[in-house]
Amino acid sequence: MKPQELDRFEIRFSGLGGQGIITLGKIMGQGLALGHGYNVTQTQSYGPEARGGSSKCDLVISSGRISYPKAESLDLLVALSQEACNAYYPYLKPGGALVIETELVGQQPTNRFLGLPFTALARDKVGVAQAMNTVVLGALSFLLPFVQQAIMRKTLETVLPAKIRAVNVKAFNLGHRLAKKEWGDDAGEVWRVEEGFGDD
Amino acid sequence: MPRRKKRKEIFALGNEAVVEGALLAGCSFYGGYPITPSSEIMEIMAARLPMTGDGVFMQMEDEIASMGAIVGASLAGRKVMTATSGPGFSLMQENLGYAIMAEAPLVLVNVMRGGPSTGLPTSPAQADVQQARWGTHGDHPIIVLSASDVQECLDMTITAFNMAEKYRTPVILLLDEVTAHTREKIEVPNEGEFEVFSRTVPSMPPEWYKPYEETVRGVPPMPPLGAGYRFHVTGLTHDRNGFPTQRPEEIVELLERIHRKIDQFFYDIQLVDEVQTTDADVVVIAYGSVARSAELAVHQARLNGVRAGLLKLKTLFPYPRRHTEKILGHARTLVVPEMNMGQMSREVKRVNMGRASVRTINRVDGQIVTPSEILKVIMQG
Amino acid sequence: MNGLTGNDVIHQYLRHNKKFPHVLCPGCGHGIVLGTLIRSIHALSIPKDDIVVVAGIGCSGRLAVYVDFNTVHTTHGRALTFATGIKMANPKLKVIALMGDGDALSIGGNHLIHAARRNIGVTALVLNNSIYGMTGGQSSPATPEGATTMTNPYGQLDKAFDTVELARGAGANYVARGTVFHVKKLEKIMIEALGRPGFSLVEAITPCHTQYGRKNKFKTPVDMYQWLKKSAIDVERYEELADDKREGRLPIGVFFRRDRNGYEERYYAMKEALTGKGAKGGRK
Amino acid sequence: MAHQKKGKSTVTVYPDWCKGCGICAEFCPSKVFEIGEHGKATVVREKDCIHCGFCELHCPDFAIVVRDKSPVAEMEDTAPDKPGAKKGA
Repeated sequence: MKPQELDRFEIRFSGLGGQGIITLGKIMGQGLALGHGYNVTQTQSYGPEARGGSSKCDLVISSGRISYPKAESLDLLVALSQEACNAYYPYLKPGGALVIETELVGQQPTNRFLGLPFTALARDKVGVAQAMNTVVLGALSFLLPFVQQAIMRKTLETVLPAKIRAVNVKAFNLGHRLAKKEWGDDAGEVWRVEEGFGDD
Repeated sequence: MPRRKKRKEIFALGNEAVVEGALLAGCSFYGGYPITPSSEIMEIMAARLPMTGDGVFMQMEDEIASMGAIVGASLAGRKVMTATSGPGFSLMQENLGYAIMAEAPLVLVNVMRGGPSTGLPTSPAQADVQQARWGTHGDHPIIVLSASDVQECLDMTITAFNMAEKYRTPVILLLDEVTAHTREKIEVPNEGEFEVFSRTVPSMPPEWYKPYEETVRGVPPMPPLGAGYRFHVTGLTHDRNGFPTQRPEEIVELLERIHRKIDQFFYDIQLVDEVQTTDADVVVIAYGSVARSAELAVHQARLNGVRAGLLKLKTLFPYPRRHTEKILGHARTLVVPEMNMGQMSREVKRVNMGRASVRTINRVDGQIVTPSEILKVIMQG
Repeated sequence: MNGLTGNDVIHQYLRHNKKFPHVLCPGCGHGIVLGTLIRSIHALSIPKDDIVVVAGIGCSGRLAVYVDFNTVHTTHGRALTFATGIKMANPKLKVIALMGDGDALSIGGNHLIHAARRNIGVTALVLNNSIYGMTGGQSSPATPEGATTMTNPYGQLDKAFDTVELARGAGANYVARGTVFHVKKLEKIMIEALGRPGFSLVEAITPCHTQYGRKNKFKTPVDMYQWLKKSAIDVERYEELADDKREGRLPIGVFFRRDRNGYEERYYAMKEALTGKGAKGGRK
Repeated sequence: MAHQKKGKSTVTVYPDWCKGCGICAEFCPSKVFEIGEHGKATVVREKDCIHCGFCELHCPDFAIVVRDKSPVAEMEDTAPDKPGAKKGA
């Protein structure tokens, strides 16, 4: 399948230190870059904030060359804490999508959001709370029309050490399944571009 | 050039790409001291070098020792490198000068962070540009390169090693935190697809060898220590045999030669990328990660009907004067965005000599200059 | 071993295109140390090409230029860092770091500690004249308490550094002290130091009459050698002295020996274990 | 033992290298040297030399050479250069 044309699709993963935000961004970035063939830049917050406190990781995805590597105007904001949601919602493009952790983001800045209790799902359905980021990865692999689930799962398997591979594949599949069930088949339609329609 | 073999693609940090480039260029000795935001270079070297041929990795007690160790290893015949940041770069200046005087090839990567002093360890800056040029004491030539994206981190590291070896001189590669910590898809070139230059070794009998002799290129051949060419290496001003001298004519010969060996090869050393400069009225002159902001800004300006262009500096010193001169034939305005109070713009103004209007954009708040900031200034013409 | 004796041997190792006499003051012990080093190398039959003399800055730093080895005159205090790089790059080389007391103990103190801690296979020769000679006689960390110098006109307030204890604590394999009066003993020490694995430190007490002696009641160079003759005592005998008898005595000899592998040996062994390849040979 | 050697050595001082520090004159057990009127060590009692070697070991300027009177057969450079080392890198 020919990958969909993208011109600067910007994603921000944000939340708390320890939620595996950076790993999530790195795996997704690698899957899109090496698996799907897109140009991808991944940047992240460094310093004291990266060790406990808040955490943030940006992806810029494009079919063409990426000049400016940082996210400026977000197509997708993934907020896994209330603080992150408050801080970064203003950077969301009009028409961009907000994905939240429903138990950790109680006050949504808008009615238009997609949410799942990622942490509880990881803890209760997978049995490992730390696999929460992989549940998110699974859900996004459903949501984003240019992501192929099989390729992303393959990337996940390549990157992770054997010891935790199985549990994460389970988490990934769970996220994908539940996103499809809860968010509906057309959740990501806003971003789907028909062949020859996009202006590249 | 037709590609014989598919290149390996990796999704790597700028700092990781530096290591890839160094290993491809033949680096076999790393001496360093950890410091944010350059530490990944050292960490990856620590894992990789012991696994390669004769690779030596050493964590030294400080940055002064790091430079001492790599200069020593360079004299012993190795291709050597260290990496550092801000305060560590300052500590390296002493032995950097020694390497210039002793003509010991080496690559020094400085991932710039905010300063002065401890400053902003985790935030980007481009505030060491003039320190890279003039940091060590005394009149000296130096080659300073930079990279703006992850692929360039790999490519320019190879270039840095080649220039160091070709001209027997330290080469500084300036990165900034954004470039060093951006992860991107890059291609790792296959062997044979890029040039690898190694220093010339003497081919005459040892008793005829003069270690600091005048040559056509100004670069004397350099044997490794222990190869039968017993000579004296010193940081003192020395004669052709390497022995200290205070004779005016010998001092001048040495200093002129170490300058000339770099100055006369400006066409090989001064590297730039030009984006839509040929007809540009407004040209942005940028380097490092800011050049990526500038590229987007130039693209947007063109969409808005302004004839904008980008001169991306890959070599900072010696400053690419002839490329700038060419642009000054038609550009009305030069825009110089930097993450400092105006260090490269000094060079631009020096070359400009009042011909075009030079607009500077300076940020020192630990944030990259954004495309919209640059676009705004371009649109003002 | 080749018919030559005494200074005829030394002359074979000097750089004949260098100007002699050397720059050092009349009676300076540095020349004696250099001669002793040369005889030690000669006794061990180490080829000139395999010797790298790495010197720091100061009077001792000037010695390197006179000898026909691979010689590297480095920056102040940093000789051991260069020496470390050279040894690691090519472990086949016999690397000797020549430093003064200010060089090794003050500005280069950290490097000395860490060279000893790594136990890198380098022989460090500290020429201790208790003073910064070349810069005009300022206090060094080895200046004795109470001594007068340009920067301590009212007498040195602190105690002199104990190089031996420093090196012992840091992890050196071998530490010894000699003087330029007791040359045969110094030569014995140097021969052992050069032949051992790991980091060896030899402290050579070499008086500076010009900058130290004249300010501290030693009217001639000879007076300083008389003082060495009088005050030096074998460390074994020194240990037996009562505390009150130790005052003013200078213990000389070998203080300790250890047999830990040098850093370069451990590193290349690790490489071999990782890659299955043998340790790298010389790069000739 | 030493006395048996007496008178069997030649003692040479190279005045160009001697700085006249006086160590040899002071410590020579046979008082072979004196510091001459030009401030250089001068050999005055060569026949008393017992070839103990002190002066050679302690001359900081390598300016004194003591040799046996019996002619030394070979004086060529026998310092141990590495065989074959002069071939270049």
